[in-house]
Amino acid sequence: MIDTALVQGIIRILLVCIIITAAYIISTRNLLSLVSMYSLQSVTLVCLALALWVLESSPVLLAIAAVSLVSKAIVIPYFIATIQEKIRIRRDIEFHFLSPTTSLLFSMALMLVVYTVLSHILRDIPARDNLFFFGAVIGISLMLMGMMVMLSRKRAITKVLGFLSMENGVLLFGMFVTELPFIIEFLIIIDLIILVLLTTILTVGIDSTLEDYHKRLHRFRLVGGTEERP
Amino acid sequence: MYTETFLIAAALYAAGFSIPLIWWSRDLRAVRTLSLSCTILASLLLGLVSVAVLVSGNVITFMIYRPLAEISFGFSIDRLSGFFLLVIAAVSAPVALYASEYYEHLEGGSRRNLLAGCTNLFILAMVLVVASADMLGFFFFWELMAAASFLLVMYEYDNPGTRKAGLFYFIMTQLSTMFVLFGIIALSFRAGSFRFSGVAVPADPVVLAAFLSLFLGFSIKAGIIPFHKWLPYAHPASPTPVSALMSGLMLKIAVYGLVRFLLDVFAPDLWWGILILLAGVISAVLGVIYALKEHDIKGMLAYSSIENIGIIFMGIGLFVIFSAESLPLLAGISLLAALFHSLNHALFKSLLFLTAGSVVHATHTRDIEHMGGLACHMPVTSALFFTGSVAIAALPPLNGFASELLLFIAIFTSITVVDPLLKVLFLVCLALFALTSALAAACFVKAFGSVFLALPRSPESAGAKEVPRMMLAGPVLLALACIVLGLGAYQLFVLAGISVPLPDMMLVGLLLAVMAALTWTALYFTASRAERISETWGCGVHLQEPSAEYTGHGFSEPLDIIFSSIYRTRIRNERVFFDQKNSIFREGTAEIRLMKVFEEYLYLPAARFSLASATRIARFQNGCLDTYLLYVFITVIAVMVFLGWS
Amino acid sequence: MAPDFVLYIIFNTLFVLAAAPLWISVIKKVKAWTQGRQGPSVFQTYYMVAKLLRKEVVYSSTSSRITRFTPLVTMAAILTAALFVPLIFVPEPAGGIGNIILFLYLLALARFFMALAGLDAGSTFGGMGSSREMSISAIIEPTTIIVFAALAFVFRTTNIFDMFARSAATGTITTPILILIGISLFIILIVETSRIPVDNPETHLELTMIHEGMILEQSGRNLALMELAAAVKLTVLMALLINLIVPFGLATTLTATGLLIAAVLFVVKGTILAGIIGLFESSMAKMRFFQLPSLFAMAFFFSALIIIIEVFA
Amino acid sequence: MILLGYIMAALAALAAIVLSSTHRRMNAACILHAALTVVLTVYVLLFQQVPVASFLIGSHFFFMDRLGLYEVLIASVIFTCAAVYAGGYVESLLSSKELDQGSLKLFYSSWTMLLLVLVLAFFCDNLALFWICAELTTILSALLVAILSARENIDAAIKYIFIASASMLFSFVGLIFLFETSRTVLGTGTLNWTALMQHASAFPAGMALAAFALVFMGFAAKSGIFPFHTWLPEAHAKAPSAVSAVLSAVLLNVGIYGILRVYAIVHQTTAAATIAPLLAVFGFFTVGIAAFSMLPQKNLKKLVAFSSVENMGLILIGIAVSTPLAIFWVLFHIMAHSLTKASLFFSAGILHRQYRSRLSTDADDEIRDVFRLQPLAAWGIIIGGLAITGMPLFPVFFSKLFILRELGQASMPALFLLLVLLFVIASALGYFVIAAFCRVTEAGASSDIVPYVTPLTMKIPLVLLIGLIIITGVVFTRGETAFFEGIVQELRF
Repeated sequence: MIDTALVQGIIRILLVCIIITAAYIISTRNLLSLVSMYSLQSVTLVCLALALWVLESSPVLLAIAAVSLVSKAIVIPYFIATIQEKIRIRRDIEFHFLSPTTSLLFSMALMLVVYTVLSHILRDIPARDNLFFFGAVIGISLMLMGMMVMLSRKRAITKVLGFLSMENGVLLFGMFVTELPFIIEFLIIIDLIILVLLTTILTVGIDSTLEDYHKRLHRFRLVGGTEERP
Repeated sequence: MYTETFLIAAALYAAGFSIPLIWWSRDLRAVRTLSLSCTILASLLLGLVSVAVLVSGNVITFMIYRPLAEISFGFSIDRLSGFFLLVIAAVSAPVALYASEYYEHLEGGSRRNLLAGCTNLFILAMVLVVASADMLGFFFFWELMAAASFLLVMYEYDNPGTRKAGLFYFIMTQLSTMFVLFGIIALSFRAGSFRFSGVAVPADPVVLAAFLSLFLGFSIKAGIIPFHKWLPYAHPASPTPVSALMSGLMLKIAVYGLVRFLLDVFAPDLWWGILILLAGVISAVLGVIYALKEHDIKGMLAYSSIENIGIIFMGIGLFVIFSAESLPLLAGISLLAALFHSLNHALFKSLLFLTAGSVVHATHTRDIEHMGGLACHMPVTSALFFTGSVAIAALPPLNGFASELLLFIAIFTSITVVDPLLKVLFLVCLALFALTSALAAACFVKAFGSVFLALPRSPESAGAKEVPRMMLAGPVLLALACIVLGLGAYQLFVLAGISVPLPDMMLVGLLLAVMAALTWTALYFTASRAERISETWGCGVHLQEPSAEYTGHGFSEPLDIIFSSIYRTRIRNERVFFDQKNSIFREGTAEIRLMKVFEEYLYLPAARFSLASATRIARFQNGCLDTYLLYVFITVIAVMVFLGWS
Repeated sequence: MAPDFVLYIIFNTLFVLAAAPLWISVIKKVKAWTQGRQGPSVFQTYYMVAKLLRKEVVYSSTSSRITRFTPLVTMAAILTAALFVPLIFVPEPAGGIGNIILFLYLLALARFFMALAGLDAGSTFGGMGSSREMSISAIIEPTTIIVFAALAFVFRTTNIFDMFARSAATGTITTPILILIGISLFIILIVETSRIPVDNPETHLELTMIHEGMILEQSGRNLALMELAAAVKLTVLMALLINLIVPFGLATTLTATGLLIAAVLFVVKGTILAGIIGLFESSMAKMRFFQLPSLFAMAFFFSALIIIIEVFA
Repeated sequence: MILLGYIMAALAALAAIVLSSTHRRMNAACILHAALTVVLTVYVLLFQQVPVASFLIGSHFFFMDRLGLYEVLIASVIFTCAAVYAGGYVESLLSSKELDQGSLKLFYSSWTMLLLVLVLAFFCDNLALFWICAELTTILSALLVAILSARENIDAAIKYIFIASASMLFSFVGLIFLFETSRTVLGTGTLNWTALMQHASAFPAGMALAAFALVFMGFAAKSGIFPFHTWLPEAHAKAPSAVSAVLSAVLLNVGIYGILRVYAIVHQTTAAATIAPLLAVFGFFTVGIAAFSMLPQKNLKKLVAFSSVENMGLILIGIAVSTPLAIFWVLFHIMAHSLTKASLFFSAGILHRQYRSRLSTDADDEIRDVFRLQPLAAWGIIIGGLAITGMPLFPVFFSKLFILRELGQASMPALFLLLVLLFVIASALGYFVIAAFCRVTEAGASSDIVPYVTPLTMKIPLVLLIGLIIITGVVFTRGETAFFEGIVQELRF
């Protein structure tokens, strides 16, 4: 079999890769590269699952890897890319609350916090491999970074990507901390796909940022279009 | 036997409530009459039960509904409850009689059915509050009473004044509910259940908090200053029978609550009594001072209610003080005074409200400056209002005097026994009490004088006609009750087996009658009987004009100036000049407005402050998804930090 | 009711009716003397009442039944109140007659009717009189009640009969504090009977008048009743003062000689008091209406002070 | 097998909707489905041994206990009423072109699916499965919110999805924690509630705390707890009123249900001492923010929505107190709130139809002449308002009273604070209703408002619900009490 230490080294590298993709997602303005970066992240996740499978040889991990590859690395990115074509948005320039640099710094701080917190919480769990702990920290951090993407970007479509990256974080965390029954994992993925489908469909209706049409709301009087108020 | 009678009475009220609901869309007089007949019948039965309880001293206890271990609707009618049931019965029957005619003259079509129904619900709720055996039932029906009365106040909802009244009433009611609920819950820990059972430790902070909050709650409901503001808004806005019920009965329910809790639950401290006494005195004096200045006839009566509630609270305060000083005899007299005054006030205030309603009905205005001269047009109403005025001005030999006299006697007697410091307090209270009752007399001279005497001051007033017979029948009963209770006060107490140091008012009345008869006889035989009708002598005035008469405002002007520090007027004076040096006057406006001190310095700032802070807090919801997600994010991090830290 | 008491009622009422008009004239006489005039006869008030009784009554066309009833009710109330203050003979109190608060409120009843009658005709003078009367009576009320409370405190009773009986038993004033109370009572008397400096009973058509303004519309027998009632009220209040401060000679048992002596003594004492009132009035000027509250406040603090001294002493 | 009955009914209704062409038929299918759900639930309650250990796919994924049945009963009753109501309401939406004819099928099939998913969610034994069902309810209900072809609806739906789903992800992390905890304690990991309940007392406190705190955040977002409530007033205000009623009366319960279940587990560990204050703090903030947001509120549906937030806060406080009596009354309050809130939204919906051109989104409502135009809805709002502020004869009175009492037992200052907040809320409601309902056109002036003829299908559910409210407020049967006590016992409080 393959050397455990080597696999662990690979896992470490992959984890760092994931963080790098997340950082890229936070800071990039180009939507198309955002989607492909998400796709890359998912692929990394799949690789991680495979690597873990090598370590633990649990069939569930393999199944997860397969499902994730199909759904997250192929179906969803493709779908989002199609939608993007439809609404003809290429860039998401505006940021809210956090500028890209701040978010990067902030996410580093967050990772530290998550590290402390998790080490505090997981002390009750019988000692696990240091690597697994590291994976859990990365998972939660990925979630929080995804959340930061959601709240700092204005376009709904970017928010969807943020959400997806959060979900990746959950998956990562789940893989490292424990192993859930496959049926659950599978259902979650199904659920996620529906969610993303719906959200992206809804965003089609919104060709501009959410803020913009707040200002224009009064134009959309439902009936009879009364006069506009100054 | 009594239980059944009571239940039948309650069922009749309930029937009176539901009958108009069943035919809610039929604008028929018969429906309302049927509903109000139920009220009258039920009140009669209730009166019987309460008299039986009062005379026999038996306690009627029964349980009607106990769905859960913690929830039970048990009733227990002891003498205290019986007394207040009597008050309710005595007032609601005449008021219903009056209403059966009055409601027909209101606008609103079939909405009047609802009015009649809710009137019944309101009375029923009050009856059940008084009869409830535990705090839970008390609070349940207390809330029901609040809800029913609120609906009644809002009857003329399309009137802008009603809107303000409803708002004030609703918010103050909720405030009262809040305090009462807090008190009840706090007590239920100490007592272990919702029963009215003794909590002996007055020093216990929970008991103390319970007392204070109950006191506040009842004060708000009773209209003690500074929580009185809803009264002068709600009473004028609501239909007359409703004002009569609210002023005559609902305020007494708050009094009942206070007395019930003080008697059965608390072992009061001395300073509790002082607190109640001071609250009473302040309300009494300020109430009557504001009443003097009011020229809305129902508003004036509302302020006068505040005054009378103040007097009742004084009695209760004295009761607590004397109990704490272990002077049981004086305590008994004070409590008796408070209770007796509750009954009396219920009677004469509903009498006054009903007759005032008749006047408003006849003249279509509530402003006493637009009335006048009604004594000739509405002789019976004027006689009834006069009876009420004499009673409320605490003049012998009517009932208002009898109860105030009891209170006077209690204070007079106590001065020889209590501590020096208490003596000084009592003297101050005594002086203010005397002032109150003298001002009340002035107030009702003004009211009766401006409404009924001299020349009519508006065409409506000149064309007023006496109201229909049913609208006289109710007040007549009340007036008779006032007279009987006044003259027979001593005998009634003897009959109830209570010895009080009250003068025999029957004798005084007799003496008055004899003196009047003798004088008349003497005049009949000695004096000239020639009479002539002529114009009023006006010092050479050509023709007497209504506009030249003394108005209500003019009447109270001297007192106005004397109490100017309390009234707080605001003077606005704007002048425009022709030149720049402000020496040639061109035009100007000036206004002297009476400030509503409590409203402007207490209620409105509080409302404004809470609205401003609410607007600030509502900015939290700014409609932007990013912000919302930020909240989530911050919370997540906070929770995580909390988890790592704990 | 004891026959004693019935006798007392008859006797007291007759005596007060007979004696009352005297003091009014006496005061007038004294005032005239001080002004260097001769003044009317001391029986002038009797003549006036007799003459008024023979005159016709004129009612205003705008007046209601209030005007018709008021003289009768006022007279009845004042006479009943007079029963509460034994002038020359103190029987056992019965049925609460003599209650000091009831006494006050009977006077208030009379005032209530008078004030209404003042408003009834719609004349400006009447209205002004009523308004002022009610205002003044309201603000003097705290003083009155404090003084009466002081009396009740000193005598440990709320019944005037008992007070008189106790002071009559000693013959002189029981405590020195009563002198101070007497001064307060005197102020109350001045206010209640509408005398200078509060009111001017002499004038009929000045803006200062109060009591006279209220009864301006009364005429004939009604005016006679009002005047008589005012006189009775004066007498009763004087009797209260006299029998508390200088009670000697007050009869406590029903004997003819005792009564006679008491009656004579009362007339003498009353004349002296009336003289004092006359002198007092002559030496004072009518006060501005809105300065009255400060006068009353003074009276109030004076009375309150008495009680506080008594309480803490 | 009963569960299959529920599923079959839903599928049949779904098929009927897909096949039918008229609005009337789709509506009828929905009504029938909901009514059938009611019947099934009542049948289970009356004739089956509860808890029914269930069995779909032969595993421990589903079961029926009293709490689940109770929630399903509430949900199905509300759905029945709302489906009837929707008949008239959607007709009106169609005629005013607010809803496309084409969306009709989508609307009704999501409606049916929503009920099915809700039923499944309440019958989940497996918490992860419950989580998935809860997620699905979010998606389906967001679809219902977004169904109107207006941007603001989409906006509201997106907010709902993002906030709820993002928070729910944390909730899932919490479930992973729980799973891991059970694995360390039991050897094999499980998320079955019944299994967890059995062994909960052995769980380490730190892990239990972390698991609960994370799970709580997700379900708090579902049930509109501060600061996750932000989606709630907007979604409730924008959605068609039939949907608002369902959102407020049923969907919020999903979150509370989840919190209750998980809390029942951690309640048995020592972590309860830390968690209860945490819950109480969230509860107080929720009530507080609701109170002060209601005060200056000018939009009726938002006001009612904030009132839901307040009630969720109250329920949370009740859970935090966690005495058996408190839980008893929390359960009662859940029902009381659902019924009352649904009736309020029904009334608000009628008013919305009446004043639709004026009652636009964020602008002030211009309600006037309401008693002349819509007397039933006006009375509905008044009665509902009185009911939700806890006036007697209505069920909220007792539940509120006893929750407050139990809270007072724990802390008097907290009780006072809560009472003050409740006072502010009642005042805000009163202020709004008085101000809005007293607005009338002068007798002489002509009003340009055309009365909206409220169809019977919108009136009947309203009247029915008000009747139901009064009955539940006054009548307490022994069976009902025993049932609630059974739930409390199941939850081991």
